[in-house]
Amino acid sequence: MSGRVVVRLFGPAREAAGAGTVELTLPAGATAGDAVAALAAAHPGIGSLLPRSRVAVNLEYVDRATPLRPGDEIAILPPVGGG
Amino acid sequence: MSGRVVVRLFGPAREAAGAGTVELTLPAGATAGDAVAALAAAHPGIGSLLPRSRVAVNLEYVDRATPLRPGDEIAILPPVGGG
Amino acid sequence: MRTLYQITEAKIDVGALRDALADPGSGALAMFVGTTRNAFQGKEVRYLEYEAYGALAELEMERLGTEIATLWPSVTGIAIAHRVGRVEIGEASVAIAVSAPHRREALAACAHGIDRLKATLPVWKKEVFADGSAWRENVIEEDTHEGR
Amino acid sequence: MRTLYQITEAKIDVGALRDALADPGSGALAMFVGTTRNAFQGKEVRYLEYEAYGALAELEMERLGTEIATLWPSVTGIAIAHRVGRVEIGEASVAIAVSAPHRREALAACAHGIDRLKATLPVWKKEVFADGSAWRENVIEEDTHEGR
Repeated sequence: MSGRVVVRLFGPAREAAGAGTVELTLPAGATAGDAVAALAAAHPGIGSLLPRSRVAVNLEYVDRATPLRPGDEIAILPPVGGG
Repeated sequence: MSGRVVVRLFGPAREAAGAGTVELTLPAGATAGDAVAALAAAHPGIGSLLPRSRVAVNLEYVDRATPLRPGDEIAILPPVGGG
Repeated sequence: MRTLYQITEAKIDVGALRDALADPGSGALAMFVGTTRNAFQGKEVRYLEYEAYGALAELEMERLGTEIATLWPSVTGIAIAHRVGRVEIGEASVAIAVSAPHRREALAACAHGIDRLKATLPVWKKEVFADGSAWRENVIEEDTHEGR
Repeated sequence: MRTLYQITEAKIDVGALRDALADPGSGALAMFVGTTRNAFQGKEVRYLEYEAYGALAELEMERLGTEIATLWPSVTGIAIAHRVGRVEIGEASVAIAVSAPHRREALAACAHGIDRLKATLPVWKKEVFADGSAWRENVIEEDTHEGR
């Protein structure tokens, strides 16, 4: 893929970034890990959370090597605290 | 003790005897076991339940050898089925 | 410790048991509710009749509360209710609620509690069929719950 | 199997979860309700804020339901609700109810269920104090429940 993707942020990641969604422009062939790296560059405040966060694409948990496709919904999920 | 005591019957024992309370006349020195034996004689229909029943006197479970005192509340408790 | 022990001819109010244990320091509430079933070994049950030795049943509930408080000292509340009289199919016949700061203790104490109630409570159950009735004894299983 | 999965801004209606599982063939209902506590490590909590990835949270609830049905095939119903938004102290933040013909399965599945919800549900909790706030992660304990 190349172009703009939307990343959804939750909990402490959302608070640190000051936004629930962030738009990123990624090069062709970008992966979930590339999106995480671009996010860290754009919002240094959430950098420390990212290594401990899971990533979901289209409601499926993925590893960082997973390639992205146009229109994917990417989500950054810090350690959970439900219950 | 000697004299009359009241025995309370529950569940299948009550149904078999056709009464929730039975009065018995017991001799001096009678035990809980004597009360059970007298009950079996007065109400043969509950005889088969009695060996499987617990006996309580004044809300305490007792064994058959426990001596009775005037005014004791004796209860025959068949195997339970609560819940 | 908050406690509520009831032998009741009225329908069991499960929400009232919860409310009785409300405590801003206790984050966990475990509950078990036993409801009457419509069949026993394939035979249709029309309704049930429960009978209790009320005074002893309430004493047994208190004893169980004391036992649970000893086994799980962090428990903050126990509420138990058992219905007597005619109970229609699908209605609650017994309920136990246990509160504690953390879920492990609440869940373990609740599971232990219903096991002990089934084994010890002086309550008798009659299943009423279209063509008769039968007193139904509990089968006492070993207590295999963990987490204490 | 009856199921009800909710992410809700309204107060959790525990009675409605029970009602959703009403079934004349299921005699056992086990429930766990987590309520917000007034203190964390001695510091007074004023209220809590929960935030969920709603679509994924509902999917995770469905997955958990499927897992429980596989582990305990006799289970007849599962209802799960998680609150989001501002939650006052003492209010329910999560509830899970499991019905089954017999108590062992209902209790074991309920205990497993709340453990898995704590570990997997994409929900985040912020404790709000008089002088600030903190995101609170769950400490994931081993699942040591027995009775499966």
